[in-house]
Amino acid sequence: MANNRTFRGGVHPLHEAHEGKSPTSGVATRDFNAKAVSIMMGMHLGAPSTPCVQPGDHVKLGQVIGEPVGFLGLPVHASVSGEVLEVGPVQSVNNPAAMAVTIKNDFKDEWVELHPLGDVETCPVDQIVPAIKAAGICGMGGAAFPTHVKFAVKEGQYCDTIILNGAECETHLTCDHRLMLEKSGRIVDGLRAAMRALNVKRGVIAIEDNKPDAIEAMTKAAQGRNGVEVMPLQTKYPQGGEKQLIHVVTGREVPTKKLPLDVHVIVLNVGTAYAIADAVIEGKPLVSRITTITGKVKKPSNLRIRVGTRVEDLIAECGGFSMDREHVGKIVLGGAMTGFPAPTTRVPLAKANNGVVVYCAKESVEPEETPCIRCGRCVDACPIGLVPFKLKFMCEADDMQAASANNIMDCVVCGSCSYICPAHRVLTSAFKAMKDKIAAEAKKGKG
Amino acid sequence: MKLNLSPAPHVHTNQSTRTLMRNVLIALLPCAVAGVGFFGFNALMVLVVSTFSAVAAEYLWQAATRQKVRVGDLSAAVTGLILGLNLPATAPLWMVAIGSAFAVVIVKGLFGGLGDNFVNPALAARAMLLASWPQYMTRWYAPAGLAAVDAVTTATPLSNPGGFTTLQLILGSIPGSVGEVCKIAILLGFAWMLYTKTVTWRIPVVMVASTAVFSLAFGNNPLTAVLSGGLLFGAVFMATDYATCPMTAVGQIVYAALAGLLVAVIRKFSDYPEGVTYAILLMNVASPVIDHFITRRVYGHGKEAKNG
Amino acid sequence: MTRTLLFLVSCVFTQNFVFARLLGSSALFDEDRRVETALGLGLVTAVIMTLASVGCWALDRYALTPMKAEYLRVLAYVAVSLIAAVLVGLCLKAAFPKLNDALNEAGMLIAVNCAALGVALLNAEAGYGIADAALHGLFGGLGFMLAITLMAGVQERIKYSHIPEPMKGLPITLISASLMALAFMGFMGIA
Amino acid sequence: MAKWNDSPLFRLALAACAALVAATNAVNGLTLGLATGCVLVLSGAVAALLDNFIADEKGRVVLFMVISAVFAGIAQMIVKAVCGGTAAALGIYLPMIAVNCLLLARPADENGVGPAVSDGVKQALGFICLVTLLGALRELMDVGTVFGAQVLPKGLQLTAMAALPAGGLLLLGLLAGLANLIKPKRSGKEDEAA
Repeated sequence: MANNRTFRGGVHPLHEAHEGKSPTSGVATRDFNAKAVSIMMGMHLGAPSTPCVQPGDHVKLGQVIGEPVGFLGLPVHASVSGEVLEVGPVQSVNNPAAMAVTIKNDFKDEWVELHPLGDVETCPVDQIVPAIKAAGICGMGGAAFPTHVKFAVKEGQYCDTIILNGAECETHLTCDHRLMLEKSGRIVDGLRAAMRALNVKRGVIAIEDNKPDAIEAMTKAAQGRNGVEVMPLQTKYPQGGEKQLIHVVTGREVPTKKLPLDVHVIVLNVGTAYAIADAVIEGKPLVSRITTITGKVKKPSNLRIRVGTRVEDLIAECGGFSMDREHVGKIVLGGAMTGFPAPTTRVPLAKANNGVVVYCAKESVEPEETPCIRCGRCVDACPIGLVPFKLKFMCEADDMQAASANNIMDCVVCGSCSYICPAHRVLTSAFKAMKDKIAAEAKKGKG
Repeated sequence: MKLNLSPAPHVHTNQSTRTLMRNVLIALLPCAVAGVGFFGFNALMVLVVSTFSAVAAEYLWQAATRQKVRVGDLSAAVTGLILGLNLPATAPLWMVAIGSAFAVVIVKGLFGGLGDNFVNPALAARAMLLASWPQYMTRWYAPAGLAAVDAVTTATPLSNPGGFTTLQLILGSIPGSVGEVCKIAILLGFAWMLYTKTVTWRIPVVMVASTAVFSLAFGNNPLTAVLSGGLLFGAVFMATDYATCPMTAVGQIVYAALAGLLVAVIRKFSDYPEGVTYAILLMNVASPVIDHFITRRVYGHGKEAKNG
Repeated sequence: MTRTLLFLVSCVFTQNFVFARLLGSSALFDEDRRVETALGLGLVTAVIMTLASVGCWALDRYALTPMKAEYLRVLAYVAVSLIAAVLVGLCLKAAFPKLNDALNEAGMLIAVNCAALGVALLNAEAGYGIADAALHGLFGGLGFMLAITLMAGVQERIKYSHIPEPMKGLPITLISASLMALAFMGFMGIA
Repeated sequence: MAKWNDSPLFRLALAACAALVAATNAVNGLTLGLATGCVLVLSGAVAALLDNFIADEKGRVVLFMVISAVFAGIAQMIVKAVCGGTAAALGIYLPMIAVNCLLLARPADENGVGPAVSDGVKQALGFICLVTLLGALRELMDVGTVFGAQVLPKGLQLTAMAALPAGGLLLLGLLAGLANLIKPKRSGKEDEAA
């Protein structure tokens, strides 16, 4: 079925290799309970929580081990039952000293006392958002923005559409795909809970048309649920970006420096909706998620892992590297377009890490950056309509005024420009650095 | 196990500057073969000298200014070959070498190398050669296969329209520059570049169409106008030079339309029979202004931002 | 009608005031002039040049020739073009103050007077009547506008080029002007 | 004269650029250079004398322009009388000195006649050399002679482009680049002091 719903720009990474998803898109999810987990306190956007357990304590599955701090704070829960080995800094993906609680798993999976709210269609509406906060739910797509804050609709604002992001436009990742195949009913429950909590009439589940089986499963699950519809979208990266989804599904554009709520839309990842359903129906906190382990591993697979599992345990579970250890070039948490390279294999996974991809040395060699030939491919690829090669010149000249004047702050750091550039110029990370610099400057100016 | 920590994105397109330039070179081959076929050994020497002196000039320039020598990206070879295809087969080889050196060093090198020049190096060099040695640049061979050695000044289709049948115009058995005569070779090259997505269709098609329309308006036969002179070659290989054409699709259409108009005006009113070189040069000069005014709307800006 | 059109093309392209006659070329050397300002300045210069052409023609016709004072011509023409520039400057100050500041910038002031004086002298030399003189002033001014607008665009374009250190600033602008002059030569021979 | 780059080298090149169309051979270059030099020095001196009357900067530029127009008129007559042929060749660029020499001068400084004249002479000499050199080079490349004397073998024409403004601009640009290469460009302020 020809589907022309798409946005301007965008690229097709690894299109010839079915977006690098073929090794795991057909592999059923299986549970994996590691022997020890290190649950970090700063897994969500906002101030890290403060640990409230000491080494030696015995914790139950789902017990609060970190108190929320500040407006964006979220409680952190134990993802396994067992004994707390250590409370201290661990090496995380982008923070060498991330405070974490390490727990030795006693494999009893003894739940702490839970308070479910019952069925999503009948449970009391005003208790849904507090339950979401209590469950420590944040965006699972990669942004890790606390969901209860996203649901905080200020007066004068209203929301008329909730979009579930099932696009999964990143390469290699198939966790959302598997979740939609295996837990389609529970995802729709989560969407309904969110719709009732915010009194929203329309819920749209957007899925890229390279996952026809997921579209079929979700359409069947959405039958008869009022206000829920499934919308297939053309496969193109970054379709799953918040701004692109809102534009394609509702035709609206989020004005610059504004939030989706300003155009009356809220975007949730399907994984987040599933976590909401767990929290409402069974009262369970966010302690586990599906993650895709693929690339140069013997048995690429989708694992339902406990939050805080270390990369080395995941790789061991998938039969270890499929090549000599010395030839491994890079281990990336997330997809190829926005994933973070892991410094060591002892790095624990956070709530928003949706994949571990192992690259061989040849694949991870950075191609040499050659002069820009102004071919305009990056301009065509930019989904936001910026002019990346000019912004790069401004970043090289460290010209902050010119960069802001050319709307660098609107860049969503999706990676399309760096991907498509034939001269292999480093664009996306240069823009990220410049954006952080401008933001820091603005905060310093205001602070 | 030493883990590489280079930032996202971790995959890249397999295209590189080198593959793009190689595709252009491949696209130029048919024209070169046709040119040598029609104009013989001299034409081959012109092409060889122009390509190699361009590459040598770039090598010397980058070495002299202590930059990393990037002759491998074949951009100098493309500039040299395109210039060679733009010259008459009778061109003296010392002049061809000077033209290539001018293109690579003055027009490109002085501005900062690949991508930093604002006019097409081959075109600027051709204009410089025409201004410096007009007598050598307007002597055309009558195409007589490999035997064509004596330089005879015959009229080109532009200077005596109607003197050649349309079939001759298409096949290219007409006097003219080495690369611009055989239209089939040009179209073959254009097809290859479209197939490998090296260039978009916009600029060549709009430019040729606009030339035809304005030629008709000025009372010339549009078909001969399109098939004669350097129009097809210029529109396919020179007007689509990345660094010198506008960035946005609409900008490129305006650029190509105006270029077509200029070709018609120059051919109709000015002394020079061939307007393509100057039309494209002028539009190269105007392209920054086009890019200044015709820009893409950024997502979330402007009045459409609110409710789409 | 086509004679005027050809005259327009000749003044704007073939005998462009900045690239072919190099009158007012000092206007080219302001690196951070925006394209819009260049357009404004160009229009203002066109008006000044037209005023100067008509003024000088009238002065010549009614004052200099009867008094056979050709030697005073240079002084008189400079005075007229200055007056024209000041007059336009005054009404500009009210309407577009920002444009007025750009006009009174060093390089621009000299360029405008240079162009105005140049067109007046050319009119005298070619013995144009009032209509042709005015047209020459106007079309010459449009050519001037096109030249400085294109140069402003080119400056913006090569702002981030990796120009070798000794070539930065004036030398690269001269080379750019030379390439642009080369492009303008395509219209050689029109009228 | 704020933002506009103010180093003497910059002003010299600018004035030479305005004289490019006329200075297509050595003789024209020299004549134009001498005429402009004299007008510059004399106007500078007279302007400095009358300086204390006019306060604001724009007024001073107008004053300078009027004075140089007078001297330019006189210079035109002298050149026409002395060598009519060259005067005809220079065409309107001879009277254009009235405005062009403003490029060379810096009427803004108020420190009396002495420095104004010395600065004027320095700039004038620089201008004469530059324009004559340009004229000679272009003549050499165009017809192979310098000051009319046959240097290159007869009939060998290097490049006809040298006589055109495009060629002149290119030559001047390369010369300016070379000058920067030999004497690395100091910032604007430093030049002011030199």
